[in-house]
Amino acid sequence: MGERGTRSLVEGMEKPASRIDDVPEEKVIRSLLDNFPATVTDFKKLRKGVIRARIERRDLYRCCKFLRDHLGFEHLSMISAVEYDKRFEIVYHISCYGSCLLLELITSTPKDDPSVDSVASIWGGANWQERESYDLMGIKFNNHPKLERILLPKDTLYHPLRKDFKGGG
Amino acid sequence: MWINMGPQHPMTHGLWNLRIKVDGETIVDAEPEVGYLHRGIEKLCENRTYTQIIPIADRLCYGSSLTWSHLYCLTVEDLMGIEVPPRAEYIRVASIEMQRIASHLMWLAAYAADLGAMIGFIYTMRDREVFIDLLQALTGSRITYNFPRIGGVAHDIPPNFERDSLRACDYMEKKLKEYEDLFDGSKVFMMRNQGVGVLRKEDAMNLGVTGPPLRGSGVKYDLRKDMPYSVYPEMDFEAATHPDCDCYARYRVRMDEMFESCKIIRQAVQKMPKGKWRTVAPRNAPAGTGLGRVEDPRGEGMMYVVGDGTDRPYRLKIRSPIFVTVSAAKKMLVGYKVADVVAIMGGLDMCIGETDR
Amino acid sequence: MALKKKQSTFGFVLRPMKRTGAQVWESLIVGKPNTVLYPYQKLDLPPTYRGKHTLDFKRCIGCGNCVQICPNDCMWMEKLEDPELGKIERPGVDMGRCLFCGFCVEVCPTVAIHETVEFELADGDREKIKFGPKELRDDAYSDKIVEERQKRPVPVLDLDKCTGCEKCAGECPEICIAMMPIESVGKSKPEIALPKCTACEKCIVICPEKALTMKDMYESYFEMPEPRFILKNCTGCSACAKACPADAIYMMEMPGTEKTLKDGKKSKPKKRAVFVLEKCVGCGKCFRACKFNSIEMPGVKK
Amino acid sequence: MNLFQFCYGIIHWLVDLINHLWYWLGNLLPWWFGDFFNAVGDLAASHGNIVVFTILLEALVILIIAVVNVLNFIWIDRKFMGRMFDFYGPYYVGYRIGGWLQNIADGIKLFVKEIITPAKADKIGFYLGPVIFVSSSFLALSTIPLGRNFGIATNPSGLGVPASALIAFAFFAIAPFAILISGWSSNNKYTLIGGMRSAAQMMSYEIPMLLTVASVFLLAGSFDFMDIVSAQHDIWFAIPLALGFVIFLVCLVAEVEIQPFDLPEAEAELVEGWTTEYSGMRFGFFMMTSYLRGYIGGALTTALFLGGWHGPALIPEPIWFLIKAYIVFVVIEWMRWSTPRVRVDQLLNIGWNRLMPLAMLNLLIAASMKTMGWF
Repeated sequence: MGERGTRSLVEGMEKPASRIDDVPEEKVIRSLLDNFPATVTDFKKLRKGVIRARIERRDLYRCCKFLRDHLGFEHLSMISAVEYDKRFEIVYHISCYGSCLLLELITSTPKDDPSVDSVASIWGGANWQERESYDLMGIKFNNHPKLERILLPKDTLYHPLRKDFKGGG
Repeated sequence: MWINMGPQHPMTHGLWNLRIKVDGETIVDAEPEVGYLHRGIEKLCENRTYTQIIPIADRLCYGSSLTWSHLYCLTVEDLMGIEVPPRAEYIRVASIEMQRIASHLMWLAAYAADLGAMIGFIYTMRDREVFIDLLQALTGSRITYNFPRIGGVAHDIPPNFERDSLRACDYMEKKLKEYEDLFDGSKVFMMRNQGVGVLRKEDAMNLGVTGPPLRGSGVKYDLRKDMPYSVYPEMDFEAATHPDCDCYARYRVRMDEMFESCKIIRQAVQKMPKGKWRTVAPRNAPAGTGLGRVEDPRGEGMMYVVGDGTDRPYRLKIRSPIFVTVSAAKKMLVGYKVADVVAIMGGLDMCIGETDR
Repeated sequence: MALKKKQSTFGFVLRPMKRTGAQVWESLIVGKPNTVLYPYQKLDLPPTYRGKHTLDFKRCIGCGNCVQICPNDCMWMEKLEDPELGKIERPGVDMGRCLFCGFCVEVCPTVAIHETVEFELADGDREKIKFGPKELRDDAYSDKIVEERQKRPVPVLDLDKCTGCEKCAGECPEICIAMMPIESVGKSKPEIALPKCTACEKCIVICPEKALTMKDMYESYFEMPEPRFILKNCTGCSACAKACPADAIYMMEMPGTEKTLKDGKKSKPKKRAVFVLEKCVGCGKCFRACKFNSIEMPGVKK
Repeated sequence: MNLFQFCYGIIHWLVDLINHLWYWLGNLLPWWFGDFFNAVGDLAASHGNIVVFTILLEALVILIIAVVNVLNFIWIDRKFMGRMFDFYGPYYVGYRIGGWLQNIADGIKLFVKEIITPAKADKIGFYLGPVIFVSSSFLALSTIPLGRNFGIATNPSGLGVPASALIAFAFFAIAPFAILISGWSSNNKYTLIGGMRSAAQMMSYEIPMLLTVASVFLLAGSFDFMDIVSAQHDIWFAIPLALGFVIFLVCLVAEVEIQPFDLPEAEAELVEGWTTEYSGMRFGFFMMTSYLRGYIGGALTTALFLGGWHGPALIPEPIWFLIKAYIVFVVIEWMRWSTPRVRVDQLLNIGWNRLMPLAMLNLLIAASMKTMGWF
């Protein structure tokens, strides 16, 4: 590869595809509220660049698609499932390349029906993380390409991170 | 023909299994399997006090244990709302960058040995020893340091630490040039690396790949720059990127990162202010959530802690960079030869301790 | 940092061979190899290195904080008879399980436990690397090393001598001594806010009963759990005072609780425990010793 | 007096001694038995029998030379590699002679280890693989002379066997067969891939190698090592055939399977290649033989290109030969520890697309030199 080709690629790399390079947190909040007025609630700016929002689970898939396509949140950092007394919370940490913005999107499911829509078709990186949440916490992800146990053996009967599972240690 | 590369195989560097389907010597399908080293650290942490988790967080990754205990301390400090003394921040940054160099050198050792150059293994391990010795003098241990504490670091720096680390940086920069002789100068190495394991930019971004593999695909995304923590905003360095998207690009990014780390160590050691290095951490955390996010040598490390007012965390979730990166293995592997598996998977710097947790 | 090096055909093997040849020159002819012939030559370890533990019997008060903070449950308390010290309780370490994290050293309120640079602990038998307190004992070790944790002098109260005269509270220039009444005893005791204290020793000079003495205490980086006393459950059995390793619990009589016996005499008054929290090391022994749920300690297992 | 005559003399003397005893014993016996006894003695002392015994003695000599050289090679390899890798190498076992005894200690360890045969392996093939590998390599050594009077395959007149170089290369080329057998019969995917790679590699590198050797034959005008070496009395063939020398070295590295061409036993991807399932002394044989083949390679290079035993007469001829072979080996080892290994398609690419045309060119150069009458 010649010198010129390298430089042009580097220059292309300076400006990533993200469209919210210098958009403050409030703008994200506003556009989310405009598009999902009924389901998105409970906004909070935790610290600089970190926003928290809650969303009802029926709108999760559409909201994630909107976030990726229109707001440029192209990187799904982490999916974590937390068990509370009467509900499961699934926390999505979504960020975008090239800007200091992290969105903490929380959706909750009741205990008797722990299932949400899978976002694996939006972010390919969500595939294994959802499998892990299914494995350890027992959350079912609808339309997941291959929802199997990943860390534990295939014939395990329990979901060990739930609070009713008592292990040693 | 399906071939199981692992769980016991020289290529794997740990306990995992890569199932590849080959047609002759060409790979047509690949399927990584992890979970052989699952220790249940997230469940374990729910039964330990906040202090007791620090050595457990060290055990997440044998290659760069200091990053993980630092990440854990950052997370809990976010939950508890503690301010860390500036001297502690500088000590942390210096030690983390040393750990980054040591980790990258260990990667280079394993990578060179995978490609068949034993010479690379020996030289990098020898030079890694310089930084391990520095960290040993600083922390008191060689692999699992248990050095960061909630609200500071465990010790002050030992005498002559500044002089030693500046010397180590000079030595390292000299040695890195020699590695370029050994690897970049060797046509065999270039033949094995260039154009192998191409992961295009869009794929890398979509699959959640972070760290050197992502920067090797031409995306300038380094959390030290993009979402600065600790005292990184005051440091003068650059995030290394390379536009080639192949194994050579990943190698190059890591080599450049070692140069940058030397720069950061110099600045951190020279700018280090006087003062306290540790504050008393409260025993009980408030109810709420804390979030930590660092640039691990292997990618984006992240922890999410939920406190419930007691002295034990209610839930601790760990995002391991390799766990996400290895799920992109199929994208990189298909179409290459069996011998390229070692180059491609070795180029990811697998660490199963943090992948399986 | 794009690479601009040309790849010549001779670079196939010659450039790496040049490098390795230079290394042979360095390690064979000019100098020596980099390695150490291990069993005969050894590397110097830094003094901060964490290896096998030693225990100073005279400093140790047997509080068991080390056992509690150990993440791996590899320590235990052992009851011993010592000719000098009498009946004592001292910790032992199972090196087969030890993480060498050094928390036991950090948490020790009297810095009685240290980690030496000795690391050659391997043995074919698991029982042989379980070190009891007698094998760990090295009373002279702490004099040999430079201690990292700093001492600071603080006034320490002996509640038996204290009469509650409030002179110390009036004398203190930092106003860090406050007189707190002790419930249903009818006395009050001085409580010293240690973070504010500057060790001016004025309270010690003024104290008529010599109840306050200066004592060097080590700074602690850990916030320890504090016992909470519930008066209504206390029976005055003084089990907690016997259990306390730091002598922070005093049994005081409560006037007005004497019962009249059948023969007309009055019995001894009921006692209650009084805590001097400045001395407390947070070990939870009183909490475990109390059979009547009169002491609460959040976060400590019974 | 050459080696054959020397051995012949020893055997002749021994046979004479034993025959005297034998006839004396025969005289004590009754005549009908004594005649038979003497007839047996005459038969045993016949010329053909003595030659057979001589050859056996020579085989013993070659075995001893080979084993001592292999031990030396492993020791040189480990010490040289150690200094290159910035450590001492073998040190404690026999530390007065630089750790030389370490190899013997390792050999004893391998002897004592259990030999495991996989349950589903083809037992005969699994057993035959190392046997063929070792024996063919020893046979290749048998025709290479160490000096003018120190050759094994020589006839009583002191001349070499007419086609000794061809025989050496023929035996040298049996190895892929053994490797393929052992890789296939182990019934393991890695060993199978290793064996197949080995077969492909050796076959594709055999041709350029033999083409360069053909150029040497052309210049020397003979297939005999004796003649080839004496043809180099004035100038080593490495100088006019510099191109061929380089090609020969590269092909040799591929044939002996050391880095950067050690694909059949590529440690990282194919656990240990075709030796994965072997254990104990069977693996020891493989390892010893690979060093033995290194020695053969050095000897072949010396004999064909580096003027054999020619050198100042201060040092005896066989020592000159060994010194040159050792230097070739050390250079190969130096290259070995400095480079990564290439990929299998790149290896075949180098073999067929680069080395083949170059070897043809080299042959052309040799032919033109011969036509010009320079040799």
